[in-house]
Amino acid sequence: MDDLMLNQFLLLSAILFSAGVYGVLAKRNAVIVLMSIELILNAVNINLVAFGAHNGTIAGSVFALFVIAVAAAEVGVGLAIVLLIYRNRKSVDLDEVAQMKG
Amino acid sequence: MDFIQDWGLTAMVFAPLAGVAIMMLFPKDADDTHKVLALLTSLVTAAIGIAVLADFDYDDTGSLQFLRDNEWINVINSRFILGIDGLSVPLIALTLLITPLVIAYSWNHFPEPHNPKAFLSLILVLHTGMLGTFVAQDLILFFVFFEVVLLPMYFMIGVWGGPERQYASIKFFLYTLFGSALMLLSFLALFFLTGGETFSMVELAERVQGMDIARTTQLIVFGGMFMGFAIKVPMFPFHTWLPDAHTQAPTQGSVILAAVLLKLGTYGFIRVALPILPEAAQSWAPWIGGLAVIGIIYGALGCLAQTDMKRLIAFSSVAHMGYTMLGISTLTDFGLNAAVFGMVAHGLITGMLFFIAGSVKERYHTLEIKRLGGLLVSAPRLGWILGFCTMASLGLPGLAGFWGEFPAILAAYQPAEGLPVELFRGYMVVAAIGTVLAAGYLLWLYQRTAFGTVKDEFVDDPNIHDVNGPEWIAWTPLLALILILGVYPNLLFKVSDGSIVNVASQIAAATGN
Amino acid sequence: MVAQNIFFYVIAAVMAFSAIRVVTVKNVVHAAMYLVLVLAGVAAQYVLLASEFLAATQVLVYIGAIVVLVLFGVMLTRAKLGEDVNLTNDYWYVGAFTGVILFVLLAVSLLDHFGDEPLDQANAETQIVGNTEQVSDAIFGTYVVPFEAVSVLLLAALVGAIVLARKD
Amino acid sequence: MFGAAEAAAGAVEPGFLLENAYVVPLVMAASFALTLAIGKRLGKHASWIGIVSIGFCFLFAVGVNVQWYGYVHDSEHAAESHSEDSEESHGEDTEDHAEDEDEAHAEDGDEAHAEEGALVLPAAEGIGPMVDGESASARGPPTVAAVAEEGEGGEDGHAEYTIEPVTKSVTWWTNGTVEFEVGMLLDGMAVMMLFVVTLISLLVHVFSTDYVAGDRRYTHYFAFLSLFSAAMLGFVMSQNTLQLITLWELVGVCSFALIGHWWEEKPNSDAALKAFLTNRVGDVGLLVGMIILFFAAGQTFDIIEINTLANSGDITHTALLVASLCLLAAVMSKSGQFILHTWLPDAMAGPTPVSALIHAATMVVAGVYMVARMYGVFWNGLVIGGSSVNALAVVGGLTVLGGAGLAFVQSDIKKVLAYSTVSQLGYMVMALGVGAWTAALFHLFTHAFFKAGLFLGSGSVAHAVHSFDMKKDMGGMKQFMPKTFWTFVICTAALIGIFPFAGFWSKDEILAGASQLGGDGSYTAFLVVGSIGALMTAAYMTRCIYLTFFGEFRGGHHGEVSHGTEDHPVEEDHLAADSGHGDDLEAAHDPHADDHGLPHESGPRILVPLYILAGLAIVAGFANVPNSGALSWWPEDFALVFEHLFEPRGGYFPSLTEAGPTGAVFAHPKFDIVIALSSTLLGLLGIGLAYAWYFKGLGPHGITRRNRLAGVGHRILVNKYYFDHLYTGIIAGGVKGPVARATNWFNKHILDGVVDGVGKGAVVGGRFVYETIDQKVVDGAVNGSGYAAEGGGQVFRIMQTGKVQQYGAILFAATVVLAGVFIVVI
Repeated sequence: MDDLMLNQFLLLSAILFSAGVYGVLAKRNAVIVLMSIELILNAVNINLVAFGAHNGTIAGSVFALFVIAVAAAEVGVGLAIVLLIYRNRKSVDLDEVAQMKG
Repeated sequence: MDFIQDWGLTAMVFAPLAGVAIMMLFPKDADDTHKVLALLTSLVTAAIGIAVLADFDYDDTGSLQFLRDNEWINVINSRFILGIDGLSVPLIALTLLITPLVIAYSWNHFPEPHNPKAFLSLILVLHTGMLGTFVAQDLILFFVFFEVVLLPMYFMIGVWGGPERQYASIKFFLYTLFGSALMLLSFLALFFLTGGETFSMVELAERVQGMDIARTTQLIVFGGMFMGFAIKVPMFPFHTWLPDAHTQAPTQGSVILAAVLLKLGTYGFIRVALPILPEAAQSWAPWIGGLAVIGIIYGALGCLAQTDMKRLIAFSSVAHMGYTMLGISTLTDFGLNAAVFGMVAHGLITGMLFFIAGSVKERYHTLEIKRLGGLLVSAPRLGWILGFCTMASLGLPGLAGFWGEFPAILAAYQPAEGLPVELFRGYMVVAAIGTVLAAGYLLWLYQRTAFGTVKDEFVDDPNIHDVNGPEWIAWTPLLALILILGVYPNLLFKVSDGSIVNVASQIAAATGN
Repeated sequence: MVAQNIFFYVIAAVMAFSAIRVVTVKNVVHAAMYLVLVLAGVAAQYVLLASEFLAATQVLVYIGAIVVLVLFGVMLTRAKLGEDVNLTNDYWYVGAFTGVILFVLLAVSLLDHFGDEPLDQANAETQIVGNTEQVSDAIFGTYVVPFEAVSVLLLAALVGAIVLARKD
Repeated sequence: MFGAAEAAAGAVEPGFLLENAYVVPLVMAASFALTLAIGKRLGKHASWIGIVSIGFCFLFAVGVNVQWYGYVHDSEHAAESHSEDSEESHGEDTEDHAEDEDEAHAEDGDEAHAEEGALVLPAAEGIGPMVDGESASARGPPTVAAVAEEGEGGEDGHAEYTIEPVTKSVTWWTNGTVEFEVGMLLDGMAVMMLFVVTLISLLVHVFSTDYVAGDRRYTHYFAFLSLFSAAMLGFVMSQNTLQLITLWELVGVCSFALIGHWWEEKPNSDAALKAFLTNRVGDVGLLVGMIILFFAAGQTFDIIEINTLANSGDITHTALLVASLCLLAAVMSKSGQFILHTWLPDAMAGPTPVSALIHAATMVVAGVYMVARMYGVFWNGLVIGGSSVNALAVVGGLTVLGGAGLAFVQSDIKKVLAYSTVSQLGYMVMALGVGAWTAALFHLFTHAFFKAGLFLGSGSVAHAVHSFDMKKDMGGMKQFMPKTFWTFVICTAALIGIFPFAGFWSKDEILAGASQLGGDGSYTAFLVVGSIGALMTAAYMTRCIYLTFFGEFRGGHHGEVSHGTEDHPVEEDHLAADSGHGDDLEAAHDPHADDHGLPHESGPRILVPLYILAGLAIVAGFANVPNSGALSWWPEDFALVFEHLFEPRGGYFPSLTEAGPTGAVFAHPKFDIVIALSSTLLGLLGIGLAYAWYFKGLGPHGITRRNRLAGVGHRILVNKYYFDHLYTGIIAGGVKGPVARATNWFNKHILDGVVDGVGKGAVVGGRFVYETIDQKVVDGAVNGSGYAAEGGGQVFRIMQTGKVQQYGAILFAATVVLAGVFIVVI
């Protein structure tokens, strides 16, 4: 228990990641799905930084930064889409979004 | 011939893709241009192939020739390795032969919704996939080519197929994809088990021998490959996609499917599964043999119950591939040689039978056996050809089919060391009984379609004419080969023997200790 | 080091709990609040990992911008502010199954592979001071091209979001 | 392989024709190809290709026989000179003759022998120019006395020699280190069969030019006759068992094609299918048996080697026993033995000349020939020389009686002959089973002639009355067709075994074998069977002759009756119908078609073959007159020529002098006047009884209606012992019907159901599975068989929800599972 272990960060991120996956797959509210995606991205970020620290390189932090930027963009566009869907169908229930049904 | 030695295989494999690229430049409605282009492409491919095969050293069929080893995907140490030996040569030759014939046959037999550009492009893409599978010597490369054939076939069935085409194509696609996934898993497992340094088949085989991999692990890894290949073959009980796909596919699709695609599975067994994991193969062999003979009997019984000519022929594939798999499961040089011969023979014969079924369908607009009859009266030549192929298919000695069946049955009497002899002898008897059933369903088919008199509804039907030009062009080489290989089987045995003996001795060496 | 460890586990426990709550609560607004907790936790972890610049960015961008955005989204789509029993779809057990198995697999393979490898503290200590500086050097030196790409991406996202959300 | 004598025999030059006999089947194969290729253009001349080819082959075969004679002769002398004086040069035998025990050959030198043969035999046997060559070859070789006295007594003084078979082969295919060859193996029996097959084939070709003239598939008919001849000739010369199997099946196909020659009618194609399938059943045995022998003999198909190893005891008895039992199944199907005989009578649906050639004289004896060819295997495997009753003899015996019984109730003349063939084949198999090898082959030889004669004779009659029904359309034919009648009677006499016709000699030898061989007389039962068979043969043939040639003519109403009657081959309809087409072939044929009033004698192309066959039926028996017992006065030179010439000598045949592994010595029966007389008397008795019954109307007529037991017996016979019912109805019907349907159902519902079920399960788990089962039951109840396609489509439709999340769920779940397996494996 003396030193910080690499694994504790990785396992934490695994929990976040799994929770995020569950959310993406199981939630019918589009906004919550977006939040779940944030969870996943953050899990990845923790991994990146942890490995960066582990290897003593700065690249991990830099890429985490990029991920944050991309996440911001993603949320922006994602919410715009959600809004559009809501405007068209008065609902953000993904179960009703099934135009791809064959 | 340096170019041929170095780049011949690569050129052969990718020539059809180049053809597709050229075809893309022309508009969709230029039907004739596309036909000519496609035929030319396939002929050029065949020409390159012939140049390669002519340069092939037939005295040294046991070793890989025309080896091409380039960097490919460094991250996973997968390399672009091409090479052929006596095992690939017959199948490559078969592929090179079938594709131009199919295109020639297409000349005036386009299934709805027409669109030759797309149809012929798909055939050419298939061509690349099939050739690539037979020359790839790297597992990842092999896998890629193995999967490349899936998509064009899926579209051919799904777009140009019969009334149930969607069901059939999805079933075909998912079924084979499922097998492929497990197969890929096995490939990866092999890669990591051997230290993650190579995907080369030859090297992997050596590494596996040199390492001490737990038996259970080997069995599981072999199991993954087994699923992938067995579904493709297809073996009982993984065959249910086959009748549907065959029945719904357009004639050309059926022919390619029967003639070449099914061989990918059996080829995979001999090329990949057996040499790399001989010990596991030995443990699996009794089960494979058992499924094979069940397939023989089961396929035959299935045939007897069919009312549709094409579906009957499709089911007969299950039985015939059963002989091939029985040959493989014996792990002896006899059995493996028989398997190679069986693959080629089945390709020629069943390909022909599907051609005929297509032509019958075109004339009668039905394949319902009950409604046919008197083919020998209304189209005598077609009837005779059907008779000839029927005889070949039921394994008549003197025609190609026999040499796939008999040595396989023969080999089952004395399987490789370490396999349960009594069990395999039982298989032998069952397989021999299968020949009776084969004769039964094929002759029964022939009797009801060709003998007798023409049914009232088809008397004087102007649609029903005898064999025409494109059909002769497409069929004559196949018919001639069925006869020639049947009379002088050494043409093929001589080629395959070298590499087969290698495989068999590899297995014997690995399982001996 | 013990202190760091204690901090880590406390924060981690909060984060894990919150993360799971994000995807399980029946109220969308509550989910957003839990998400804030998680994101803050992540920022804290960055600090523990000696990346204070990243921690700051995390707080600013995520908590300051993204969560607010999400909350706007919640409001604009008129989600029920109370409990909404219908938040999960019919196949939630597939997702649950996937999530659990995924976690087990990850845990197994991580424990298997990294065992008790320490986070390389020696290196980290040298970087503790001046990490921000290094980050800026890296971004505007080695990674300048990706940085530009990201900025273009952000611009594109901006334009795109406006185009999408604009009422015609 | 053959010990000391090998070198000696090896020095003997086999002669050009012998060495190149392989061209014979090749010529016929070429004839087949040529006929198919250009036959249509030649019209009625298409037959010339076949006739010229088979004529050439016949002459070639005669030449081969002549050279074979010289070869046998040389082999003996070479062996003798070798054994007596190893310094002597082998090719010459001039000096050794003085020391021979054989006094008839005081003159020395080969030319003298040949000359004498050529001079003496035609005179002695009076066969006529057609068979000169054969006669010349069939002459007494020098050591006849020793061989004839050999018997079971095994007197000394017999010079041990071998006749090296003439072989020639090329590589057919290779497998690893094992090479397989294709080639020819000419020994006595092959040479003999060459002669028989080419002769009968030639006669049938000639006969057919008249018989099937105007048929719409004239070309195909002759093409297949050629192909058949090629296959059969190749078969008898097979060098290895693989080649044997190949050609065995090829003759089967030709038989299939020719039985189904008029395939427009369902009964004909049914008969063809039945023949082929029954033979396939037997082929299972053939394949398995030959495979066992292949491995038992150390991976070789070579017939000589297998036989040699079997004789020397190098193959275990168990392997030989199993192999010979398997091969027996093939014999039963090909040679029409009980219980696989049912196809042979049906095969009469083919044209009559085909019946004569294929289903009487040649192809059906392939089974017998195969046993003779692999005699080393059967002899040791079934312990024929020992005292046990073996399967071969039992099957043969059963067939003799079973076939003869059925011949009584047939009204179709060809079916009478077909069952008679079955019965006679039974004799041959029985003879092989009791160890009388030569008797069997000799019977094969004589039977080929007289049975072909009978069939062609029946064809001649049918050609006149356009029907095969003896009861409805024949009767009193003697007055219309005297020439046909007399040839028919001669052949019948040969079949019944009246002295001195051919059948007498061969049947007598079989009966003598049954009584004398097998150690302590354990085969005596088969003597009884054979004798009863002789009695029955005589009776049913008398009935047949009575119905056909005597009494009132019942025909002349052909048009009304022969359509659609069940047992009638409709072949004459074709001929009649085809004659109306007005092609130029009809000139000769038309009179038949028009003139239904009274039948008349057939033309020369039909009669000449009949004469030749009848002549052979008279004289062929003298080819193997025994000179033992009551006939010991018969000159040794002309005694047992057949045996001497055609019986193999060498390690690949059971040894005459040394006991093989089973402890038995191969022996020849001696002539027994009692058996000869009693079998003749039984034959006469049979004729007498039938005469009394049919001609005089004596005896309890109508007993089948009055007596229940007799009625049952009659019904069983009429229903052919219900074998057809068993095979067609129960076995084939069962497999084709319920079993196949069950398999199909299993495929559609269980396997496809599993596939679809898996598809569903992956998507939605339990609830959907429940729904589908629900749906499936409903669907299944509603439209049963169409379910697989429809229901399956439904399932995949459900999966195709269009919901991205669901797709993602599947994707992820699958990936995770895969990764899990992956991790667990690594």
